[in-house]
Amino acid sequence: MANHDIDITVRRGTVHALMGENGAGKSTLMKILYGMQRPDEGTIAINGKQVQLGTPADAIDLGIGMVHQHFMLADNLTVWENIVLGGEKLHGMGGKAKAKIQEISDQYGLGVRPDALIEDLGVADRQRVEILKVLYRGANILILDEPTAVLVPQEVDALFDNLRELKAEGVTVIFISHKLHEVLAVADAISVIRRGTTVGDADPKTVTARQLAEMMVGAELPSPASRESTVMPDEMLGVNGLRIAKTDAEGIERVVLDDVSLRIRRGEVLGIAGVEGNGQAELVEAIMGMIPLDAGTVTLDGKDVTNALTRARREAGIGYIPEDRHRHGLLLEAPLWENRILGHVTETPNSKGVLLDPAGARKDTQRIVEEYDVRTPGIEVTAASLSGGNQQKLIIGREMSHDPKLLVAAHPTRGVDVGAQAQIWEQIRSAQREGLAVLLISADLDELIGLSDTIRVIYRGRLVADADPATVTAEDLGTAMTGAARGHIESEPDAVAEQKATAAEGTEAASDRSADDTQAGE
Amino acid sequence: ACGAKSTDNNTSSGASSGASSVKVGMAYDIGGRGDQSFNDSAARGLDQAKDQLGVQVTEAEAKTGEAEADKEARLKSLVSAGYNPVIAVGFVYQAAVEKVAKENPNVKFAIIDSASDTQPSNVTSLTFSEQEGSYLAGVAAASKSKAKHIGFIGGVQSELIKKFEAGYKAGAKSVDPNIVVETTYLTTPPDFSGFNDPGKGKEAAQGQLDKGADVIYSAAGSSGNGSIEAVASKGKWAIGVDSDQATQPALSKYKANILTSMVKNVNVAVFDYIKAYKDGNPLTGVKNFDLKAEGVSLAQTGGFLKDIQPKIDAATQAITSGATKIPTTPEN
Amino acid sequence: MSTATTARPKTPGAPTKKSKLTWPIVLLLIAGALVLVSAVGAATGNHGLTASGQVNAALGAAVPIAMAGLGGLWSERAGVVNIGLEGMMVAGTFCGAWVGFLVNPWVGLLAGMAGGALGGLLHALVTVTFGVDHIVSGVGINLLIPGICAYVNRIYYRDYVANGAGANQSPPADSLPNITIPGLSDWLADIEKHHWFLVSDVAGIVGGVVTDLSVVIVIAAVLIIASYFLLWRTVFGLRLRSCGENPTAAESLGVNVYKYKYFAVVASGAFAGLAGAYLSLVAAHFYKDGQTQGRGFIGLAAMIFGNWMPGGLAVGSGLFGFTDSLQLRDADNVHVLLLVIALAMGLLAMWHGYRRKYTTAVISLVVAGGLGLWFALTDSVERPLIVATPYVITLVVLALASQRLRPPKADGQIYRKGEAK
Amino acid sequence: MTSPNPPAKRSFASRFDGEKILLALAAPVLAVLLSVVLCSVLLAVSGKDPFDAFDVMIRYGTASDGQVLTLNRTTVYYIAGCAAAFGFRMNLFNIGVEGQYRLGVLFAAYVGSQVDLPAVIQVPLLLVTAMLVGGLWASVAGVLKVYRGVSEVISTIMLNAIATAVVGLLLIPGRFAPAKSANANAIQTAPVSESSHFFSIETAGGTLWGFIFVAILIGVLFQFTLTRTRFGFDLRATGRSETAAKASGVNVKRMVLTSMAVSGAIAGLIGIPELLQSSFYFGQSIQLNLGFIGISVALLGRNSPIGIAFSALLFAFLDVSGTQLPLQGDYPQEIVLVMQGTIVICVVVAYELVRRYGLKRQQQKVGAELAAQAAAAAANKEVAA
Ligand SMILES: Nc1ncnc2c1ncn2[C@@H]1O[C@H](COP(=O)(O)OP(=O)(O)OP(=O)(O)O)[C@@H](O)[C@H]1O
Ligand SMILES: Nc1ncnc2c1ncn2[C@@H]1O[C@H](COP(=O)(O)OP(=O)(O)OP(=O)(O)O)[C@@H](O)[C@H]1O
Ligand SMILES: [Mg+2]
Ligand SMILES: [Mg+2]
Repeated sequence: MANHDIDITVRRGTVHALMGENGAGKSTLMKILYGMQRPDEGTIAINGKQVQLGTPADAIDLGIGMVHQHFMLADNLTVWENIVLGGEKLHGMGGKAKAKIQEISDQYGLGVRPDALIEDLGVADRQRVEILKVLYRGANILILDEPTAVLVPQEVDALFDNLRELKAEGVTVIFISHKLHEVLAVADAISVIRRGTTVGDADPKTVTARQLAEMMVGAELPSPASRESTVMPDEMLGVNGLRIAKTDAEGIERVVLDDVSLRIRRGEVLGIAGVEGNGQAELVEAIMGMIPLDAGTVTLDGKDVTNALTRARREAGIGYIPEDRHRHGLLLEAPLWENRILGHVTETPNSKGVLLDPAGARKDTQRIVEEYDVRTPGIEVTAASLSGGNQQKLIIGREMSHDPKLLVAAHPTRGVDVGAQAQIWEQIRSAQREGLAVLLISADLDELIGLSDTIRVIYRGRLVADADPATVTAEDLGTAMTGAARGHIESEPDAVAEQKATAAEGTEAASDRSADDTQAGE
Repeated sequence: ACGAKSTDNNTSSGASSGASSVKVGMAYDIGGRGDQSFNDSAARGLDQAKDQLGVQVTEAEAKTGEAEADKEARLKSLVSAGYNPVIAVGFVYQAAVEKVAKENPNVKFAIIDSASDTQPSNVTSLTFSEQEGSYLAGVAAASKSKAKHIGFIGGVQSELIKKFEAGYKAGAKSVDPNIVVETTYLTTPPDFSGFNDPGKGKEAAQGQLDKGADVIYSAAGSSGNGSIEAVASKGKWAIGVDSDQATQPALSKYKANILTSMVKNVNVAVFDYIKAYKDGNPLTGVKNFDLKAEGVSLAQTGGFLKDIQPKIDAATQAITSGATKIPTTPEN
Repeated sequence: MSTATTARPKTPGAPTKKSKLTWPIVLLLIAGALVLVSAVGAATGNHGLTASGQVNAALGAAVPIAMAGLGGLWSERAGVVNIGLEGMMVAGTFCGAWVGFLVNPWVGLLAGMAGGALGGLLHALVTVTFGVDHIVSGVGINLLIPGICAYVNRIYYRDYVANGAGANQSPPADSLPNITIPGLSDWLADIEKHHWFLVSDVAGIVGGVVTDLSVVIVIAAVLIIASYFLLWRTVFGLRLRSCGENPTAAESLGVNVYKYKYFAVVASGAFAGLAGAYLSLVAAHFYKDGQTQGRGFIGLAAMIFGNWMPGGLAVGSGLFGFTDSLQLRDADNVHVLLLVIALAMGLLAMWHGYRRKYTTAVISLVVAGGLGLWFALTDSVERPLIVATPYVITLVVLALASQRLRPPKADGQIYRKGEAK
Repeated sequence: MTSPNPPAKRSFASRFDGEKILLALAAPVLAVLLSVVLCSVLLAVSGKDPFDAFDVMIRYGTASDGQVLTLNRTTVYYIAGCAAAFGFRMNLFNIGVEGQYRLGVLFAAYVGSQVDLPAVIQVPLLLVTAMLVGGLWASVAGVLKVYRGVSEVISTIMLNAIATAVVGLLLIPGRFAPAKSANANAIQTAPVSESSHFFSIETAGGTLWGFIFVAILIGVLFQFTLTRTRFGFDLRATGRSETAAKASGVNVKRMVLTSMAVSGAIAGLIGIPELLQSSFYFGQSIQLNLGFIGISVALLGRNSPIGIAFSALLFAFLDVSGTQLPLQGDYPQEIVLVMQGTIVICVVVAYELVRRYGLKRQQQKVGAELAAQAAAAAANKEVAA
């Protein structure tokens, strides 16, 4: 059961925030509202009238629009095709529709080009297309499921401006987010749900971030605070003059990585900040040996691995937490113990010689499940039946079990619930103290600042800026990520201090929570 | 069930039922009765034997691309159901007949279109001198061609069809040494679809017509239907094969353009074989049905050969007398 | 779609080299090919490659392949892989010939389409409603439909032997008309005869199109063009394609994905049925077991070859039809084709050399030299190889140019309503 | 394109869960019954007695000679099924089994007719020849896929047709076939030497091919490789998720090349039992369509060596007993194709329905157990507080 006994009332012309930990049931609730899933019982009333939502078409007819947590766009179609799809009756398919799109785009300053192919767009642009899709249909109830997860701070501000404008026009917005300060900044009302049921409402004018955190989290609210440096002098990973160009389907060549050089020392966490699609993924794949290089070298612990196969690199001690665990980290249809073998099939305890050692792998999987608190009824269930956070814990347990020298971690805590988040950070830190080098890529700038020893900013395939996490704010980092700042970035000391204070408040709230635990269970 | 054979319980009933009558089992090649061609001809012989000699018959046919073992099983089933003699239509049965005949020395077998050095004595081969009939077809074609340009379409480039080509070319050259003969084979073994694809026959014929041929002989099974259609629609002459194509209902529209057909009288061979068996002096060894034995002939439907009949008669005379030797493989 | 991050935008970097296939380039290539073929024709004295009869036959041979491919295109554009085209074609041959015989060939064409559509309906039921693997369903259909048709033929036509039916063939149906444009056709034929460089070749090609053209070829051409407009220019087409690219997105916008998938697969079957009906009503006039001979698969290949686009599909099936009829019509032409390809490869080698792709250039040059030598040292190509010409050419062309292909993103994936992540 | 890998093995306890066994058996049994019903309807509508027809088939299939034929045929179908399944296991759709099989057996027949070594060397030599030729032919498709991005679906379709041409080219008398054939109208290779003959077992029902043991060995090796070796793990991983396999260090290109070659090598063996046990030559009467039968058998057997054994047996039984239909009661044997088609479709639909049901059950179980864990954790906390 994902949801039960949910009661939420949303007033017209407001921004209503919905909060809750991972897997709390927010998306499920919204999908029910949007007609994509059917509730077993209960009622939905819109403008006081009770309605039946069998399909998304019903919801659209009632003026509900939804921007999904995972984008719902057809890559190989153009922007206007994606927008017009399903709503062709409104303005036809030709010039009139395009003109309408352009008009809405201009009205809200979305800057969308109707004839572009979706696959050529960046994440923020895609988000705008999603919003345009909803506006195009003249929706008066707008549901946004975690729209800010992949945006940089400046883009978040732009989005909030749009939302306020919509609100002024009488549109009702339901807004889902995990980020307390965002919610406080934009919402008129807040509902919190936990384990699929409503916990309570809050007034953003009076509630503090700390109180909100108390309502929301059933576990410690973590924040990666800075700590003693463990960096040792010897280089673990060296990347020199990396260049990768790709030819796309039309035969157009694009340079995705250009002259990228970096080094990570033993015990160091190097954070890469950047808007998605600026070459991070290629950088990771190049270090893992998954794509060919056009130029440059990669050395690991002093040895040149430029031409080594992925398997050889993994055997040489690179651990890999992929950004997309479903595509790169797991065999969803295979049991957990086979997933434990994945990526380390040539190493003990998974194999002896050319033969597999299923017994050994099973035993070790059991150990990982216990040590890393993977919540599962057993090691024979498929990976697909675990929730996202537990899948991630399994992957981390697997990668850490082979004592890596270098950990390539892409968004290690994305989509992971808060409890698991803290645990993952702690795992990385303790290994770091023993000399592990980490390449960390994350869209969560707080995580990046809190965990890294050094930060580099990637923009259009180049490392354009660097920063010391102790002296930079998320806002300034965000500016650099949009290409607006280069070189060494240092923020105002005041701003840095303020940011530190906010983070501390969150942590404090969490530690306070365990003291007065009693009323949280409701 | 492991112990019992499928035939254990019906051998007695099968063999003894009609003491007076002969039971003939017939195994056709692909297409079977109703293929408008080769198998049909064999079926006519069988029907004739049934009517005139009062024999009992049963029939079965091959499936496209079946296993060798299926052919053996078919023959064995006929044998064990008490059929004797068993007639296999088509050279594809050679190996199966040999094997089953060795296991059943008391049963007589006949195989059409095939002979082998290793077959046992209870196997009789019924073969035809296709090259002789084709020679006559070549004579007719060359005599009728105004452009001195004729064509040959073979269904599959197998040894058997090459005999047709060889005779046809020799016949045509005997009339006019300078005549141009186009040759097209639709497919090559082991792809036997060339006997089965009228579309291919049509295209090949059109190609030859475009090059200037005005008489086209197709030895291509039912692909020939396509070539006859193409030839007829251009108002040229077509020569058919195996059965008299001018009497085929499917081709009645093109009757006026079917010059003749090189008929292979499988029915004659089948009937003769059964009759000899019934009369108590079965045919043995390789029994070749040539022009002389009326195993092959040119069909006369439509009477289009009348004006050149003397030439054909002369050629027939030369062949039956042994004066003309006809190659069985094409010259080039 | 597992997460929003899987689709990676290509913002970084600027395009450096552009080599898009635009209309002017395509026209230039066609003109170049024409000149090459004309030159070879003049040099060897064999003008078979551009003879009107050859062009006409090529079109005819291309029709069943193109229609099967069009069926594949409709279905795969909606995200359903259709290996069962072959079986649906068989349904078309059978129903087409049957109704063609009982009523008339025009109704027969429709019946063939209906028969194929029925096969498509079965495929849709199994893949869309039951969510079974598309390939497995297709393989099952390829077993089932030919079996049913062969069985029914054997039982049903027993009473029609006098009409020309046999154990594995139906009685013949009447012909469908052919179209000739009276004056133009003769005039072009006249020009063609003179073997004037280039002029006669063009006359031959145009002549092949205006002389003795089966109406079904015209219908097929219309269907290909209509499919383009329907799929790329209408609401219906947009929705259908969205089901093949991202059905969940379509669903979230109120598109009834199941409905469009059903429609596409049924239409796919109808096109395959038309391909079959062409075989049993135009190429032949009767149904026969095993008549399709793998053309459904070739159609699928032509569709992939054509990058899931109607235009590309037409080129792919045209190429196959051309080489197939070439080898059937006149074996000597295949020998001449060797020279044409050798020269083309030589030119390709020069182009690669110019673009500094030396390895590819050398490989092309070696192939060109080998083919040229083969041409020079022989008088004809051996018969079995002649028969294989269309397959070899298709394989070679694909090997040279298949990296640009882009299937619909959700092609072959099993879609379940309401199971979006 | 396909989802070739059956769902993961269940835990030891759940594997012997009565309900699951019931469900697993229910699917194929129901499907076969349904197909029997459908075919009965077809037979009845066309004026034939379905019961008698099935009786004919069952009587022949259970008689000793029918059984031997069925087993011999099963041997061939099993190898064909394994050849296709090996590719499927890695998401490779090897339609080219047909061509690989024909070339493999042709070369083996030729070598067998030219070379005469002691049987212990001769027989393995012929097997290796067939595997090598089949594997090389399949590798053409592998190479084209890896280096030129040509879909193996198209390339193998084309290669099948080209293989036919190559066979035709080589069978021209004077090349692989003797210039003067013993059998006037057929083109075929000379018979293989006596030492090439594979051992067989004489039974009451006829000659049982000893090659059945080779087929069993192939199945055992297939299963062992897949489940017990590193290579097999890589192969299954690639089949389940190419992206995940690549990230895990599998060299996907090499994997494609290897598995295509292995699939082709197994395909090369398909014709060997017939060659070394029955006909002893390669000729025009070679059984066609074994490649496609192999694909059907593999898909029906869910690409697992055990499943393929059952589906090969079923297909062989239908084909063998079907030949009796026209002889005993004038039933068109095409009804067998109809049965095979309906069985394939019904079985996969039934499997899918059962799979969905099972998945739902598993998720519910996981959900329930997790909820229980969470409740327990909460209770503990309260106790602690
Ligand atoms: N029909 C269902 N029955 C039971 N559980 C379900 C059902 N559908 C989804 N779930 C599970 O319920 C939980 C709620 O998922 P949901 O996507 O709504 O979470 P969320 O609050 O949006 O989390 P996130 O912050 O990660 O987006 C998930 O663990 C989900 O897998
Ligand atoms: N229909 C359902 N019925 C019962 N449980 C379900 C259902 N669907 C999903 N679940 C449960 O949801 C969990 C996994 O779902 P899901 O992958 O959506 O989690 P998630 O946290 O949203 O992951 P991610 O963040 O990677 O999307 C499992 O516990 C699974 O058992
Ligand atoms: Mg969510
Ligand atoms: Mg989630």
